[in-house]
Amino acid sequence: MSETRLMKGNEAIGEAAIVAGCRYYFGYPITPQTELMEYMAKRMPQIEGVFLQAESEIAAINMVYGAAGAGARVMTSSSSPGISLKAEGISYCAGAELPCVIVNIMRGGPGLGSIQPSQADYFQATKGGGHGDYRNIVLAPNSVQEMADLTMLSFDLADTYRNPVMLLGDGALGQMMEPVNLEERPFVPQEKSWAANGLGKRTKPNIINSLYLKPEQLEAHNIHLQNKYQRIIKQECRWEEFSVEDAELIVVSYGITSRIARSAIEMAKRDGLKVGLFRPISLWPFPSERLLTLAKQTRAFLVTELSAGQMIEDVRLATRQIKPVHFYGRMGGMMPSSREIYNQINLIVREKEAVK
Amino acid sequence: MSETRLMKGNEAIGEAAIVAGCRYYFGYPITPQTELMEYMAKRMPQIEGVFLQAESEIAAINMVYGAAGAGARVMTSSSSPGISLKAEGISYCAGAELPCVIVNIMRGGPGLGSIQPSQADYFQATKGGGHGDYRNIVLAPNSVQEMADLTMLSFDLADTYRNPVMLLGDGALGQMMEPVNLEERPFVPQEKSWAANGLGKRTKPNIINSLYLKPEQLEAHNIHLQNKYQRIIKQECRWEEFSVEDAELIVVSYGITSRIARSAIEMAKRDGLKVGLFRPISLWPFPSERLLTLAKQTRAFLVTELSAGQMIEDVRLATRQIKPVHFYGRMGGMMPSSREIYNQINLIVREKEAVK
Amino acid sequence: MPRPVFNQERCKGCGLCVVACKKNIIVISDSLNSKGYHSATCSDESACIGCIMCAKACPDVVIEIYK
Amino acid sequence: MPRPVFNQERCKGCGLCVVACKKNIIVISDSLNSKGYHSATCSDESACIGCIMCAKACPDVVIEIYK
Amino acid sequence: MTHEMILAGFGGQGVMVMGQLLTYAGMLEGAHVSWIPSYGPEMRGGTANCSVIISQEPIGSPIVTEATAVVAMNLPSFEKFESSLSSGGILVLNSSLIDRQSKRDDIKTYNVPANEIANSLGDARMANMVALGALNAALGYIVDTSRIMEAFKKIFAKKPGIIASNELAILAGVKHITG
Amino acid sequence: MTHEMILAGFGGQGVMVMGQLLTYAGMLEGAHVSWIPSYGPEMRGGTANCSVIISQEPIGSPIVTEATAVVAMNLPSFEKFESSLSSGGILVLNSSLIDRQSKRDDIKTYNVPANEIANSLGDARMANMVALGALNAALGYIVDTSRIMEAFKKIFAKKPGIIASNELAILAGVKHITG
Amino acid sequence: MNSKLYARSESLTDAPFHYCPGCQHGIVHRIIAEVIDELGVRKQTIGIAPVGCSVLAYEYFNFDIVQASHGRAPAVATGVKRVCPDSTVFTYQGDGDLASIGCAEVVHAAARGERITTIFINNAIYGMTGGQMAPTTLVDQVTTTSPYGRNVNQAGTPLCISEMLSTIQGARFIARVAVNNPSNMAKAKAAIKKAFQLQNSGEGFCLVEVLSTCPTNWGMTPLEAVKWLETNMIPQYPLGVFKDAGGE
Amino acid sequence: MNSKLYARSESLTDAPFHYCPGCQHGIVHRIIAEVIDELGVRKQTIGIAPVGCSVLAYEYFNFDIVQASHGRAPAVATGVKRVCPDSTVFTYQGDGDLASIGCAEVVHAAARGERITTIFINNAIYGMTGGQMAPTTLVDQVTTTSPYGRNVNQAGTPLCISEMLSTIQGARFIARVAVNNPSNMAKAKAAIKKAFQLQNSGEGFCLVEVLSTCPTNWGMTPLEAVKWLETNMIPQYPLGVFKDAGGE
Ligand SMILES: Cc1ncc(C[n+]2csc(CCOP(=O)(O)OP(=O)(O)O)c2C)c(N)n1
Ligand SMILES: Cc1ncc(C[n+]2csc(CCOP(=O)(O)OP(=O)(O)O)c2C)c(N)n1
Ligand code: SF4
Ligand code: SF4
Ligand code: SF4
Ligand code: SF4
Ligand code: SF4
Ligand code: SF4
Ligand SMILES: [Mg+2]
Ligand SMILES: [Mg+2]
Repeated sequence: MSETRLMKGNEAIGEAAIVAGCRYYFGYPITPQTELMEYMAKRMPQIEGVFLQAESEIAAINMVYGAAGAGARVMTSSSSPGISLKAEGISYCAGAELPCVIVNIMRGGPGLGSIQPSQADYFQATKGGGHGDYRNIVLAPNSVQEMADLTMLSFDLADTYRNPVMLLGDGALGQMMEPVNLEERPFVPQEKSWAANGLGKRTKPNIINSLYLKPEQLEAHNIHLQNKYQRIIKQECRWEEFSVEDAELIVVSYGITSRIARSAIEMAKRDGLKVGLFRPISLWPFPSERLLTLAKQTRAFLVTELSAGQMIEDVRLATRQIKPVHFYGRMGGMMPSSREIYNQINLIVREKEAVK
Repeated sequence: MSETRLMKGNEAIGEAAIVAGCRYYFGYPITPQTELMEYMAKRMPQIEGVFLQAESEIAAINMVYGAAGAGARVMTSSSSPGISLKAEGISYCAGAELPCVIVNIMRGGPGLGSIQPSQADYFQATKGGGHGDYRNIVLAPNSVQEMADLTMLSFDLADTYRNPVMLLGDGALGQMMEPVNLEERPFVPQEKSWAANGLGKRTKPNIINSLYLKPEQLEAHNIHLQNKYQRIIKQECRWEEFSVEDAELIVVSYGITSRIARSAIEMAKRDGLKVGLFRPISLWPFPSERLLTLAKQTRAFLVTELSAGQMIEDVRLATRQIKPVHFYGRMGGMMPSSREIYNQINLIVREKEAVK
Repeated sequence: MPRPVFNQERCKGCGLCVVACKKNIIVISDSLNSKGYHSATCSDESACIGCIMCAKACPDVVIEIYK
Repeated sequence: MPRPVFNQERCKGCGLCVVACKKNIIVISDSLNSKGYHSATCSDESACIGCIMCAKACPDVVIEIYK
Repeated sequence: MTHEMILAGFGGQGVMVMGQLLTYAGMLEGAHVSWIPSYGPEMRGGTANCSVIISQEPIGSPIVTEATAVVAMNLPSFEKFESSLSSGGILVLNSSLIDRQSKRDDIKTYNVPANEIANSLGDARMANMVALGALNAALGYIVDTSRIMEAFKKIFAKKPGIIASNELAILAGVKHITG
Repeated sequence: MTHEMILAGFGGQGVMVMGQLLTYAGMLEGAHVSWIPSYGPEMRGGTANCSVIISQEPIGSPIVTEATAVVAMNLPSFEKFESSLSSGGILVLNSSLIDRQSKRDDIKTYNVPANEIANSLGDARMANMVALGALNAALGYIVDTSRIMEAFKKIFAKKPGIIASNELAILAGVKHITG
Repeated sequence: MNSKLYARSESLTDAPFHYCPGCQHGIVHRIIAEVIDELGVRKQTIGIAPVGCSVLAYEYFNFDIVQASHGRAPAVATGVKRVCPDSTVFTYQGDGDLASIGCAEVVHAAARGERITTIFINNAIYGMTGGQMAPTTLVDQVTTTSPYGRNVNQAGTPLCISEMLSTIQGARFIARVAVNNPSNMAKAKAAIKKAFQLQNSGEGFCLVEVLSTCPTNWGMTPLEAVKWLETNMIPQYPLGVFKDAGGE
Repeated sequence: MNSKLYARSESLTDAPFHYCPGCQHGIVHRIIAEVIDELGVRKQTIGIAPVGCSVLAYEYFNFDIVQASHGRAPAVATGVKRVCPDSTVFTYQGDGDLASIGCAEVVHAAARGERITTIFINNAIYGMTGGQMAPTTLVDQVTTTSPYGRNVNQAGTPLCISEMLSTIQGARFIARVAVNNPSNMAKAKAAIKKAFQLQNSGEGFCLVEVLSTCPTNWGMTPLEAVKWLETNMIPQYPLGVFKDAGGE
């Protein structure tokens, strides 16, 4: 199926998961991600996979925990309030080091909020909505094609590191249609010698567990996790840059907002302004090192998100605030136009000029 | 009852809540906070209050949501995994602006982890375990007396700002006994004209809600919340300092760890080292401004927590990293001894000396 | 004399009142209301017996019956 | 001849085997095992009929019956 | 050139599919394309709309706020999106259901009696296809009409029976513009 | 002066209450005090222990890792906490249940046959009170013995019947040390 | 001439319902409003709105409303009722809300004998999110998440809430009704009235399950939907009083 | 002389149980291990351990175990079973775990007719956390969260899980047993064996509720606890097979 198709982002995730060898999906309906589960409901029976509508998001993440514990490639998806409900389960998956893919197609919050696009779950995704010292790998696509590509990557990273991976999109990416090319890739199921799938020829039982009653043991386990996280930070930072080389202002933005920002930057460049774009693709690990390098050569940053300002903290941490970090955000399902961001760019650049 | 009593931290919270006028408690057992709910089970019937063991943490937080929506002073408590389960409900409380007090007596994670003391839910508490742009006020006592005092303060702050307040303790604080003095204070029940408690003489129904289907309205609501949060940041930062004036190294630490740090600092001071302690009492709002001022006059910071390093991010953000921020943490229920921290202090100071 | 009054702007043209009326005097009109629905109306008020069946069948509380 | 064998270090002295034995030959000893429990033991192996009731009653799988 | 369009009408008037066909056709021509529905509270019973962008450049926001063209299939849509048109934009009005005219003089309006034309072709439900044909023609053919038909055949692969009639409807829409 | 003590034994030997009484007594004397139980996995069936600190200065960690005194009511507790004693520390051994001796020569050991003494007073369950009296005496009276009794009366206010016998047990413990 | 044989209830606001044409949510709203008016308890009533098509209930009912998170309405109602024991507290919940995600909450409200009334709208589907399978979806029924029909092997069989809750001692009154014709409507109203009356006289948990249509997601006209309900749902979900634990 | 009339099961490891003296968790562990040995399915068995006193089941059973979060064992089992449909999958859950926080998960595993076996240990209390009230706590029973006895008005009445789940079509076999004497122990073992056999032959959801003692938190000696179970629990929770939906 290397033909180009017009697909919704939600559907592209579903098909990409199948291409990546995912044969187990457990979910619960919620706008604006429902098309993903509906896609799975249609496709899984066709390929002898399992689609199951769980009784709740909590049940779904615990089914994922079970299926991942038994060694399967498995996925669940939801949107903001549903992801909150999964917090305990995600912490369990991280604690027991179970590879799985969790999709959050974010909507406006807090509470019931709205069903419109948002990026206000950045903290939840990257700092851990659940309890304890754990990290998910968090990937943030900005197109339907990337929804597909990063979904496949998610499964690979999950298995490589035995870690939950969260694909973080928003209502717009989930709902929009764009051309997408889903190349078949040969899927080699990995041998998971740790999986609890029945002793079979083994003699030692496999145990899936996150309980360590002795604090010494739990600390050792935590150190093991932290070492793994350090490895991930070293190896899995991903980002995209656009004309940052001589930029005097670098816009930092991810997901759907990064596209709007890019349009705005192109407008600004047409005016002769030196503006670039830095788009983190992995939100955790956050590409801090590269951003620090850029901080040394640019004059300022503008972070733009669909939130009150969450990723901005990581930008500040990364750049050690050696350059000013400005912010422009919209909330509650509102999306900025590229003109709005263009105006922000102008404001900042002009202020700088004034200072010069 | 202004007599001094020897109480467990968990019990002190319970009695303080009652002194503060709390007559509704909904909870679910979990170590190491269970004594709090057991205390409430005993005391509430004596004072015609309501103690209810909910069927789960989720039910408990939603009972809190209902009771707070009806205008009551109400509390729930749990420990790490149970707090994760409350994430959606807390986000709803924040979205609907319901005053309530949520106690987290932290234990080791992630997953089932252990029941030993931990501070690894800092991110969850301060950056929002739930979805959307919201903030809890987070208070971190470091003694049984303060467990009581800050509990009372929590109820007042919750009502003043119509916001959830989280009291963040750990297993050690919950389990330990210390003398505590619980002064009776006159409790003036506040008129809550917004509460949904039956029309009565009103003509306009009161609605408790966090749904705003139109993004413009949800954004307006979010802006309202953000303005409130700014007000809280201005008015409610709390901290304690100990010999920071001439300190060349300031240890930043909260809760139980701050006591250990203080012992370590006293050891170091006996050696003639210039070391001070900065203890945030409100973790959100984080006392950033004061810390920045201190950053300008000291030479380095040492953050010490029972985690892999969470509050350290707020210290870095606050101090803009104009001075080095070192870290020493223990995980999984392990507690450092004061000697361990003393050794860390020495290491840093000596390194500095070497550089001099 | 009983008289059914239709708040046509509320009507969604579902037709449930039409089958509820034993007197067969409710019809769906050709014209659209501002919501885009063909609203119901009474074709012969004089035949109405005030049984209020239409009102009870209507999911949108469109109909009040005057006496 | 059947013979009950008690893994005394596992025993918690709960006494359930004592009442289960119809032959009344199980007793709780005076001495403590390393866990601090007074462990059960058979006072008269020769009387054992190998009914394995003690083994089934024991929550800690302390007892095996040899034949 | 970037076409940023809003297609709007009652739920049930087929504006979503209209948008998808146009988007698909754009894709077949090798353009950058995006489609996004409104999925807000107005879905149920009220109006529905989608944004379609067809462009020679990569697309930023898929949500159109300053439209180069608007198709309004009913009055509420007209009222809601008239102001979203940028100066010089094109407005296609379903004059079968909209008896008003825009007061703006910086846009170009095409009145298309889409329901009547569709009715005359035997099925009022094809009003959306009429409007689609008209829109494409009014914009000077963003895509080749044959591309729309190709897209139609892909999307409705399972309903070959309806292809011919819908092609007629599209062409009728084109004809209404080109005269 | 800061006393950092660990009191340990089987669950059921009453080491928690022993610790609470001492802490309470310390509080009554106006000292800084803290008490914290082990609440770990060993609770069920296994050993139990608590940390008690009585100090003239504010208390840092309530968890004692370098103890100035250890009371071991049974063998596993002795084995577990012998090494926690700092040099010069005091070890109170319940010699009724512990037939071993410490090999450390930098500490001072008191062998107290607590169960036997308690038994001789009529109730083996008071072994903890015997040990408490002995500990306090061995430490040169951190608190006045009467304070312990005051604490006892507060904590067991609802069981006035047991006060007298427990006082005897405490005094018997004291006497075993002072000779 | 100005007096009315049938007038809009005081317990309804003026806001037009957003429900789809022919959706019976509106009928149940009307009945609840009438009952509350008739019992004269509007000023002491607090409704709990669920997440589902009826999430906007707070715009339609003319008394205090607390909007609850998905499935947790019984817990929210418990919080409200414990604070306002003399109020009339009811939850209004769909089958996704009550039978799926909120299953534990309703079981335990019943087990506690919580003095609340629950109106349970069983339309065999998730309406609001666009027609997914519910626990109450019939065998072989096509929904967007059972596109080949609900498969018993894979997704099990319909969950009969009234039957299940009737086994719980704390449940005082459990009935299943429909609003498909005038006679059933009358029974529905009587059951709902009783469920409120029992609450007001301090008795235990009361639940009325209302079989209801979802023309939109069933893909039918309103009239077809009523027919489908009669032919398919009522046989699976028999109407009647399942539990009436009172002595009267 | 070396052959044994009664020997430790292969399905048990050597680790001594951490349970309190006289706690019947151990007896149930033993029976399960025997059944699995007798059915010869040890190498294909995957157990799901709950949060509760039996959280450490993975140290005691000699086959693969997945430790689940509190109450969610049936969901975890579902995930495992769907991946390993030919395995023997069972959950082992306490009354806090299954009847309280995990109520929705067990109801829906039953409704799906999930091919798993659930062993439900009803000891009328939360053992692990130190004796709080469970949904199954008896009326007037004193626990740390019902210090004045379980008050019906405030905390409702005991939840009868077997009765409740028996109303669910997908439930294949539901029985309540006790291990208080040899005859009941034999019945318990037979029921547990059947619950595993039915799973292995591809039939629906099976649950065996085992009435069990918690001497520690009941504040009794092991023998007193057995008596209390007989005098108080069995009358409230009658033993027997509540549902056996098979044709055989
Ligand atoms: C935690 C959470 N999960 C999922 C949703 C999405 N959601 C909204 S309504 C609904 C189901 C509605 O179905 P039902 O309860 O049957 O009510 P109906 O719309 O049919 O009346 C769902 C799953 C949500 N808002 N929150
Ligand atoms: C989410 C969560 N809530 C609460 C707990 C604390 N907890 C551990 S075990 C338990 C209850 C145990 O009771 P039960 O299920 O009856 O098992 P038993 O110990 O009696 O065998 C609870 C509430 C937890 N670990 N996780
Ligand atoms: S009141 Fe009766 S007769 Fe009159 S219009 Fe309505 S249904 Fe028909
Ligand atoms: S029942 Fe009501 S909404 Fe339906 S057609 Fe009649 S008046 Fe209109
Ligand atoms: S096998 Fe029977 S007779 Fe022998 S000791 Fe055990 S119970 Fe007694
Ligand atoms: S039943 Fe087992 S544990 Fe109990 S006393 Fe007998 S051998 Fe010991
Ligand atoms: S989707 Fe169904 S339940 Fe919801 S309003 Fe429409 S018809 Fe009613
Ligand atoms: S607490 Fe109760 S259930 Fe847990 S091991 Fe002890 S006796 Fe058994
Ligand atoms: Mg429904
Ligand atoms: Mg239990």
